[in-house]
Amino acid sequence: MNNSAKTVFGFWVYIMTDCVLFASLFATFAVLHNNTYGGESARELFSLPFVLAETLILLTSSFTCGLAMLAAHRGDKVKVINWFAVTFCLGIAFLSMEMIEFTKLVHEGNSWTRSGFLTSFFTLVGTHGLHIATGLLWTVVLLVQVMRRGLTPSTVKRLTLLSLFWHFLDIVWIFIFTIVYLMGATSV
Amino acid sequence: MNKKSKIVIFALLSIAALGATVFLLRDSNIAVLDPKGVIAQKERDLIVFTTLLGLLIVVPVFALTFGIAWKYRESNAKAKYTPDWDRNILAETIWWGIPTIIIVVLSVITWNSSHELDPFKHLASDVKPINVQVIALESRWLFIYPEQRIATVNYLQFPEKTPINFHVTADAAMNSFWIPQLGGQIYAMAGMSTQLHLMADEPGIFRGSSANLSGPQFSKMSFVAKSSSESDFRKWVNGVKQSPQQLDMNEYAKLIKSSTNNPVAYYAGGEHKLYDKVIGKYMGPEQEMQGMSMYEMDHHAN
Amino acid sequence: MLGKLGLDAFHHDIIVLGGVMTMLLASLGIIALLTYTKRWKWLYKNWLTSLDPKKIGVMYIIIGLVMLLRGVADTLLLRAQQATSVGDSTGILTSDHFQQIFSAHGTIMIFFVAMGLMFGLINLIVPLQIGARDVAFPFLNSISFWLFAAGMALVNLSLIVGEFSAAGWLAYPPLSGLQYSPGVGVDYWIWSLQIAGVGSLLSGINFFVTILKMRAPGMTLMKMPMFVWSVLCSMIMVIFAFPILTATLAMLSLDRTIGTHFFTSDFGGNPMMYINLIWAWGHPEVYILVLPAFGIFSEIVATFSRKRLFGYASMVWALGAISFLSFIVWLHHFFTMGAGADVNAFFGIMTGVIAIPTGVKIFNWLFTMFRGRIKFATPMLWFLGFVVIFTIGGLAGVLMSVPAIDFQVHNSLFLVAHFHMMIVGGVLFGYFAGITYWFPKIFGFALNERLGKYAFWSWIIGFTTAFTPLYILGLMGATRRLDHYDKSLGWQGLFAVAGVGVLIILLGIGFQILQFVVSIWQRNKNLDSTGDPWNGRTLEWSTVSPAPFYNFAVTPHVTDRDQFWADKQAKTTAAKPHYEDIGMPKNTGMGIVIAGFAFIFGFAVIWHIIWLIPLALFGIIASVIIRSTDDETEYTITAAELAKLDSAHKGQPA
Amino acid sequence: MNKHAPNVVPDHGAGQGTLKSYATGFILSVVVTLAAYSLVVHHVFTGWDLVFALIALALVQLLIQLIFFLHLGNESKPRWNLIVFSFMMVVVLIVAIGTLWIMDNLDYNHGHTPSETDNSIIRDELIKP
Repeated sequence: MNNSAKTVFGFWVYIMTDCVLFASLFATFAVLHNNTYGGESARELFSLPFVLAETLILLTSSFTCGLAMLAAHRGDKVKVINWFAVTFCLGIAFLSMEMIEFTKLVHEGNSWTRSGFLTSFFTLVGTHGLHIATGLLWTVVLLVQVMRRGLTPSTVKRLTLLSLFWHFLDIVWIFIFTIVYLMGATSV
Repeated sequence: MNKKSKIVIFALLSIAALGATVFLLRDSNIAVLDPKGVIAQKERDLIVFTTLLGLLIVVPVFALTFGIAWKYRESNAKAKYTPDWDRNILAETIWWGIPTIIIVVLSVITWNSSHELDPFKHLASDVKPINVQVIALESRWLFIYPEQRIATVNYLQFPEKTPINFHVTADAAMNSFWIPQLGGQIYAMAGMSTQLHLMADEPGIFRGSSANLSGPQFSKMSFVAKSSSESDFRKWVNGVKQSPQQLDMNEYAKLIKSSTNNPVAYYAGGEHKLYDKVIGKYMGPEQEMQGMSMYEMDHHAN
Repeated sequence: MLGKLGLDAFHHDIIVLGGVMTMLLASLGIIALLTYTKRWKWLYKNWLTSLDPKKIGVMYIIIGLVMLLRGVADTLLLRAQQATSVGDSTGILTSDHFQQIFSAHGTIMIFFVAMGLMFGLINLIVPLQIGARDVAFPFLNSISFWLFAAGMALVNLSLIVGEFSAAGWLAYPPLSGLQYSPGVGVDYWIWSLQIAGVGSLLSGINFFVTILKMRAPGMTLMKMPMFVWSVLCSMIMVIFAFPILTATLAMLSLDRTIGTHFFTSDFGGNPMMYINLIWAWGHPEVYILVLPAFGIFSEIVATFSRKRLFGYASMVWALGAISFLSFIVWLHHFFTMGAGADVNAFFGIMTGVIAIPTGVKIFNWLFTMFRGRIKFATPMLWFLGFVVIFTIGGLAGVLMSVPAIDFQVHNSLFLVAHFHMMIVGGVLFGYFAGITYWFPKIFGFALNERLGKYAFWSWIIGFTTAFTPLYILGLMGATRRLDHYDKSLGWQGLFAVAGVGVLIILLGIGFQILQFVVSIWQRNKNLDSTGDPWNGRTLEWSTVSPAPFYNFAVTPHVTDRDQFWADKQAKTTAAKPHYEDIGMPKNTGMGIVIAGFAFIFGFAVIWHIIWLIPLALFGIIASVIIRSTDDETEYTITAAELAKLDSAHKGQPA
Repeated sequence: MNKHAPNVVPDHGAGQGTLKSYATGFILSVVVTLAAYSLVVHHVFTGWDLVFALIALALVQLLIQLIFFLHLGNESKPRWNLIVFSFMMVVVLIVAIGTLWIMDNLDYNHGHTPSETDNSIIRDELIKP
């Protein structure tokens, strides 16, 4: 059993625990989503085209992240840096759009203190955003390492972990997109 | 000290402990095992039956534990010793099987009793039930009798052999409404209305309390529940109706202030939709009480 | 500048002051002793920064035992209050203080005693039993431990600075919400659990990977010792249950700090959701604690009966069934919340079903003893005590699995008696047995048997005296957590008896302390020169005692479930060992640094010291990044060095 | 540092992708996303039908990402990644469905006032209190 496989497996298990954490938040959202306390509901608050754009950006970033990993396995340092830089920019774009949405909601008086529904919305989506931010910081740290040390077994191992993390966030977002936004637009 | 004297001392100690227990319990009331209402009665019977069912396993386990431990002690060279004997399909089937059978029996009991003794289930009776709305406050219980148009604090009276429909809520942290001699408890939660259906079989005075930690005054959340004859109950209601105090919203506002001193109090009339309003406090701006109160419903029905 | 922290946070009544003084004096004593014997450097280099799981395990156990003292001291106050606060007398404590004490008691006993002893024993024994030199992630292990220590420090700090939660060990809202608990007590509760909980989660991942990926060659899953199996199941539950705790605590904390409405009664929050979530974690948690204890008993019964464990496959299946079922019974903690009969009945039946695999385990242990040669050493006594108490407690549990019965005993002292029988009789007795059993492997000498037996008898008599009255009190209608009741109820005598029980338990703890002192003092009398003091069966007994930091000079090969026993039976003379270079992790203080920042972070959030929060957070992130850029975390012991070390260990004079 | 050609990079246990798998995954996931989106904006279904359609599409999307991006099931044996993932899904489903079942039941029973509770019982169970 080599060290690297152990680490990747351990990280995979960590991702599983994070899934359970998100599941708790999703369950809470599902329970609270109708409790608007007289405020506006998801249907009135969210703009679907805007969220679709966010979704496509994140999907693309997941793809570019995959391309970066292909380059890493080929040992192509320049491509690794370039593709991760693209991934990073897409991530920043996604996070900025989320910030714009949050700011707008808060300015309209629909902050997390408004109702149980908005509480669970901000927490679920915000937790995902926090993970994205962590991923971005991690990307920067790893890019610096790759630039300074090149593609050593240990940097490639860390890039593998990062890519797992990034794909996982993509999956979580799919469920946020479906459950929070798309289903929010229905009346059930 | 040799082994024999150790055993003698242990036996004496056990007997002493048993004696002390009996002595301490000589005139106390084991409420759950001394039911005065149909629900508590059935729950007591369930406890007894399930205990006996469980003893079917527990007694053999104890016998085997001590029997085996004694027989196969290291010093007993005569006992059989089979160091590599580690499986026996028949034996293992038995102890997967027998507990399974017992649990299947228990499951049937669980399923049936959960439905039969569901606290939300109305009790079958020829007598017209009496409605009581229960509000747990920060240091006391408020009981509203919507049909009688009276309310009491920390004192509950009802006629015997009459089903009582409790609607239970809280204007405080979560409590649990429990009168052990009449039947099991239900949580009292702000903004929500739970139900409990009980009935007393005979007149008597019972202790009720909150079973769930609800703040600094938790230990003081006990009340008297009195079951009386129908005529005594009516007399009592008429007496309460003479009370000078009315439970309007002002009076209620005074009542919900936490207090360390919780005397019994009686109110005649007042805000008749109080229970709904207390729940509505937590329900948000758009939830003005649309439903009618129990009181109104009954009048419409007449 | 300091948020809510002011001088009044240090205002205490006389009893708390007593506790504070005891704690401060004890700490000062230790500091003085360390300084006097010039042991600071030794402590730091050999222990605090060590990544050796055995050393981390010992530190876990020390914290667990010290916290046990505090938890039991709390009990003494609780029972003293309940025995005196009757009728006109208000007893020795205010109700707020009383409530803080039982909240702290539950929190400390579960999170810092039971979890501490559990992870301690796992750290000590799992790598040895699977024939590994280390855990999968040694540094993560150190972080886990120090996060646990940081959580423990926060709980105890609440005694000195501010107050602790008065909302019970699981802090149900709305009582634990800002409206009813405006003080810092609940925040202390949240953050000590959150920090320790993250530590536990990381440990769960670590040992899960360790067991799956680091077993000695030849050790298939079905050849693992039963303790390893039980830990594997327990860690799976940690992995899947603890994130729920993390999320739930985070939500409660957001409710209290930034005004969200998850669990408030108004604004569309739902307090029932908290109760639902916390038990979705809480129920697996009790099985997380008890499974390793089951594993320990499996090892002990086989060893002291000198017989193979009966029904190994049954045991494994039973563990699996218990783990799975433990995830579908959580509603039985709130049958009385008013879900429908179908829901209650479903969860009630599932709860009853857990009794089946648990019963199977007990029968398998009994048949391991059957036709064995049973030696009644202290660990075996703990096992017999466990069978008696756990079976009675289990019967009470089966009673309460029937919703209609639960309505009558829920939240009464009957419930309290039940879960103490499970957690003390099951979990704690198991860990005591484990500590006695494996002590010689870690320290090289055995514990004094006579004092161990005195401790056992005091515990079991005290425990019965303390908890039998509670069953009766519960049936009398006495609810838990009462700080006062009417004289006419006739409860006082039973409460007094329960108090006497606590005193007898205290006597037992006194014997245990004496046992440690005497055993260390007379260690030359009980020296374990063979590495195999109990005629053991599994790999940990095949290496020397105390186990060297590299565990095994040569990685063992496994062909049998009881490998070491089989080796002894075969009487094969060991071939000349073939040594290879091995890599061991270097010591590091980064675990302490990261947990230290986590501690500061928790403290800052508790007291609303706004500026400190980002600083502490930055500290954590920066430390993690710095550590992650360090590629030189291991050093190599060459085959030659290893050979020298090994012969030195083996050649030690007896 | 070109010595890290594909077969030199240490085996991580997890499977590795190819350009083809990533591209396929990307295109499929975009298609599924757009499908879900248009179901909603074009009101193809309504009510619970729509909800079930959306959940089905989200699960398809999950599979696509697991297979093409995370290469689940492609790792070396024993497939611990897949086993742990399955365990996780079981727990998540238990917790999520259990929670919704319990909370729905509680909400139903705790109808906010006596009158509402009784009305709903009359309505749903066609019985008189």
